[in-house]
Amino acid sequence: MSNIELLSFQETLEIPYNWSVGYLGSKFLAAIRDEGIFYGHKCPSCESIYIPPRVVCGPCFVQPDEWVRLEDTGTLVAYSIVNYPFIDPNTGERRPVPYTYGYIKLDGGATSKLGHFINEVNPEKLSPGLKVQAVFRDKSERTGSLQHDVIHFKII
Amino acid sequence: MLDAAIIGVGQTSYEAEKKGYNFAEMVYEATDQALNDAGLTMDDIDNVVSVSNDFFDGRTISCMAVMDASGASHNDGKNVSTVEGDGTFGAFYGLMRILAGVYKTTLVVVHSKGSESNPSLIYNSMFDYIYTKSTGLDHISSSALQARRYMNRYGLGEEDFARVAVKNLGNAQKNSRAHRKGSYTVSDVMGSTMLADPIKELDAAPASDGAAAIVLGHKVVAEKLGKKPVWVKGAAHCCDAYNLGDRDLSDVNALADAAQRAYAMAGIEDPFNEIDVVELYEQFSFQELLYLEAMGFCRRGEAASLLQEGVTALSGALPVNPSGGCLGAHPVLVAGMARLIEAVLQVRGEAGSYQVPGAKNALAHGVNGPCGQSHCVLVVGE
Amino acid sequence: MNPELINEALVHEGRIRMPYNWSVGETGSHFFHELRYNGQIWGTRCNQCAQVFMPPRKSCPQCLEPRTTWIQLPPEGSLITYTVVRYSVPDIHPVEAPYACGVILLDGADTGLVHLLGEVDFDLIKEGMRVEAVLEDKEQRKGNILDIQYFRPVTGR
Amino acid sequence: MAQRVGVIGFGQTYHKSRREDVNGVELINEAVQAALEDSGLGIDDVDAIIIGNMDHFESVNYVDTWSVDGTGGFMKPVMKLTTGGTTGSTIGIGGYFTAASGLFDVVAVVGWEKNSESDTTGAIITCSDPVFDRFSFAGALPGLAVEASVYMKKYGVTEKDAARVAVRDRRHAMNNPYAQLRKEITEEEVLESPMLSYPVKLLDICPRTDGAACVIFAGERKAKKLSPNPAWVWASSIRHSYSYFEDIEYDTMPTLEAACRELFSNVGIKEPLKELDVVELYQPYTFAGLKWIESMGICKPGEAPQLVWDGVTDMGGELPFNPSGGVLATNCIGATGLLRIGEAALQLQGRAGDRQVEGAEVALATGFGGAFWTDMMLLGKNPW
Repeated sequence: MSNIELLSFQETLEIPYNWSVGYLGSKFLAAIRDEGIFYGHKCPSCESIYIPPRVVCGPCFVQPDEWVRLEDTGTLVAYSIVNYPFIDPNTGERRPVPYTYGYIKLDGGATSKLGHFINEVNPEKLSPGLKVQAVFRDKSERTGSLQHDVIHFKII
Repeated sequence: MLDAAIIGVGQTSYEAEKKGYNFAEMVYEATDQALNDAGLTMDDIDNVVSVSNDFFDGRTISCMAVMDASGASHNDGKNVSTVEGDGTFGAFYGLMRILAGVYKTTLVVVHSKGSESNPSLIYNSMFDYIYTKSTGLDHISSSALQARRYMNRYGLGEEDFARVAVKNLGNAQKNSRAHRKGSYTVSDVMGSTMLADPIKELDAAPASDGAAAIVLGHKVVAEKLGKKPVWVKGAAHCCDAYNLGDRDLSDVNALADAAQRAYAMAGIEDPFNEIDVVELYEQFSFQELLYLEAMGFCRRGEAASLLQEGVTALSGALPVNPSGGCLGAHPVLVAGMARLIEAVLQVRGEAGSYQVPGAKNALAHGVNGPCGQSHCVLVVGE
Repeated sequence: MNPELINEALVHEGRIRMPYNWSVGETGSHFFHELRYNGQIWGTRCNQCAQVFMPPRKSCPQCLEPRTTWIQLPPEGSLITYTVVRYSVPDIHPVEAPYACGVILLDGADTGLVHLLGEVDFDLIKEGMRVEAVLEDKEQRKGNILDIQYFRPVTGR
Repeated sequence: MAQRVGVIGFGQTYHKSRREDVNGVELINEAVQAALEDSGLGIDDVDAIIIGNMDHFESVNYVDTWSVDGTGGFMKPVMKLTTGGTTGSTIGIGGYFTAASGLFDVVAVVGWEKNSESDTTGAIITCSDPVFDRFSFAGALPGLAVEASVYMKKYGVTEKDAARVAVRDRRHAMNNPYAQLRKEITEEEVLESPMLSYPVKLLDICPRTDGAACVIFAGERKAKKLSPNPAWVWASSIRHSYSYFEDIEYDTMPTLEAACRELFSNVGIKEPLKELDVVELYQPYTFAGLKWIESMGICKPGEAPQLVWDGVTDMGGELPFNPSGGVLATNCIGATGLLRIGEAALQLQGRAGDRQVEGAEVALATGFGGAFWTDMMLLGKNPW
């Protein structure tokens, strides 16, 4: 029993999913796709304006009932320059780095933040509080995907 | 009897594909219903148990999707935990939190969407990656091994199983939430596509989408708060050996153990005569017979005769799955909770066109793992 | 709910695709070593309850006794149960459907092994039938459970 | 009938970056065997089992049923709980409720992970929302880095202050024979270690580990018979608020604050620095060892660095943190929170060996995970 090779089994597993965006998220993404507009979802109780929209305001347990048009500009609240290697579970391959993703508070009253790419990986040029703006893909190419239809946010 | 009651229930409809709804939207619908049913608001709930499966949801920490929708984020947050397993296990954990004397009102929510992936791949992931996974087993082929063993041991025929499907799909016609239903004949079932001998398409539960929720209340609040408390009289769960070859698949010892302990707790000595209606988890038609025997409603190998004699029909002495059971709708995880909710509705007398007249005690059952490895049994009553 | 909002239901198509690297452990590695290089099948016997487990276990799965003894098992046994898989899921199926699989109780073992059945007429498979392991050619073996290609009916004896 | 609950046994594996010699089930079994031996029980004495891990680290579905050969769950009630990084603490709290319910007396709680079997960051990314987050989310580190940046800016805290926390915990780990990283480090080494995501460097964060832990809880009916000195569970609290990472407020730690408010008020603790004797904090990175202890009310906002530099949280200090070396030394994720509970119990039982805090009577164990979620369990030498 001694001196045998300790085995390990290597396998790449793949399970496909068709995640429902939901009726609220669909409206949000369709507005980006069709109009290039971000809509926030407002809680009538605490008046928080959520992105993405949600079926119920967590703290109030009241359903948001108003859609609020937000700007395509906003403030970079937090960001991270990702520069370490890891496997992207969307592909099973290494995700290309470096890239920067940020949490953006959209102008027009958003309470929660939107997460997306920022087209800058130089730490010298990034700081919290920067103004950023969404760069949309050409309307004819938009598909109703946040990742695809908004290419990234750029610093303005 | 335990010091806890189910005081509110809610279910979405169960469908092949709830394409317009994400997990949070389904869970909110069920939660809202359960609160309304109990006559409570989220302010009255002091803790939450969510139930979900990371593989079916395609998300590690799948509970994250429903923390707002279940009220776990309400005010500055509620004490919440997450069970990964059948909804009955979530109910069991919720029950323990109440019996521990720490909480008074537990909301238990459960969701699943069979439509969003390929169940065979997900079930294959429950088989051990060293000796078994690569032989390609999934829920259907593994259950077929169990069905064949059961047939051979007791001399049963495929028609015996088909009759379960006929009964349950027929019962499901009366249940507006059911997903698959219809007036089928034994020959319809026998003639449906063979999947893995002896299991045919109509012997197998469909993959469904849906969510469900219950509110459990401690005795000290249940009588005050709940409009119609249904008491948990007995509850137990048990897990058998993992490897299929470690078990005689026709024994289902874990279910027998869980049922006996639940009966003992409920003071039930003669389940056939003391339980008025059974809602059990039959992912495949044959399991209804196998599980009824394991739960002690008849002797081993005799459930097929009960069925044939009409004893388990809606109008029989022991109606089994009057709602249509899992063959009528099978959102994984939710399906066991649905059994519990149907049992509660029966005891309340609110099961509508599939009400079992005068039902006082009902049994609900849920399952985890391959070929019914782990079972949870709850006896509820007036 | 607010059905008027359901103007369309978007679906996000994706996947989880991840490489895994599972440790087999000493016990399993020993089993596959014997299978691959010596063409032998070994189980473990619990030193306490004396049950012989197939597949082998490092400790007894029932009484948790940590001491076990390796027992060589013959490549032959009887079929406990079986099915013929007639639907196709290429991502997980080791061979093209229809194919048969079953639980095989090797002689001398107390627990059965799930494996494929081959060289068999589907209509003639019977519970209790005698079967024997058909191994891959030695040079084709990889050190996993599919080094046993399948079990086939024992004939001519 | 409800009953009080004590910890009567604790077992863990030796922790390594990869355990090639055992598979997951065998790893689990090592911890279970160790806990049974520690408590002088056989598997037949165990009434119920709770197990937890994070599914996508090993890609095993239905771990509760898959693991029975290791847990000893054959013909016993087995339940799986899982909540991400908080899993270990969640199952510990689950074990407490299971025994407290009176339905069971002896409960074995098993947390485990074989983090070497997948890409940890890749697997963690699968916890993000597949529609809105997953394309950009990059695991646990960036969120922590943002939290650290905000905290540094707000109070003028330095990277060196954080490095002091790593030096402390790695020094403490020298006393723990089970810890994975047993090598002392200096502040300079932390500061010079590779920058991963500003301001967080390699030696500021936890490792990834193959390991398992088992804690045995017993209800009062049996606890006193089975153990000369159970460590008693006083109370627990959990906050898993937020559904989206974008909702997290990084300048405060609302789940930790809320969980502490509830926990401390339930047992009447007003001055945690004075009233607690030892804390096993689920501290995934160094800055948490500063900012979060402020959120817990151990000191005032901005004062944690001074407290830590003064040695208050060192072994021998007024309130030692992480005598085991904590998460910075060992991080088998599904077991990490449970290790905190097991270590807290050892302290109260006076069985912590070289890492014993003299005279410990009240111990706090915490869990962290999900979207900045918090679990807490408070234990005492005497029943509450």
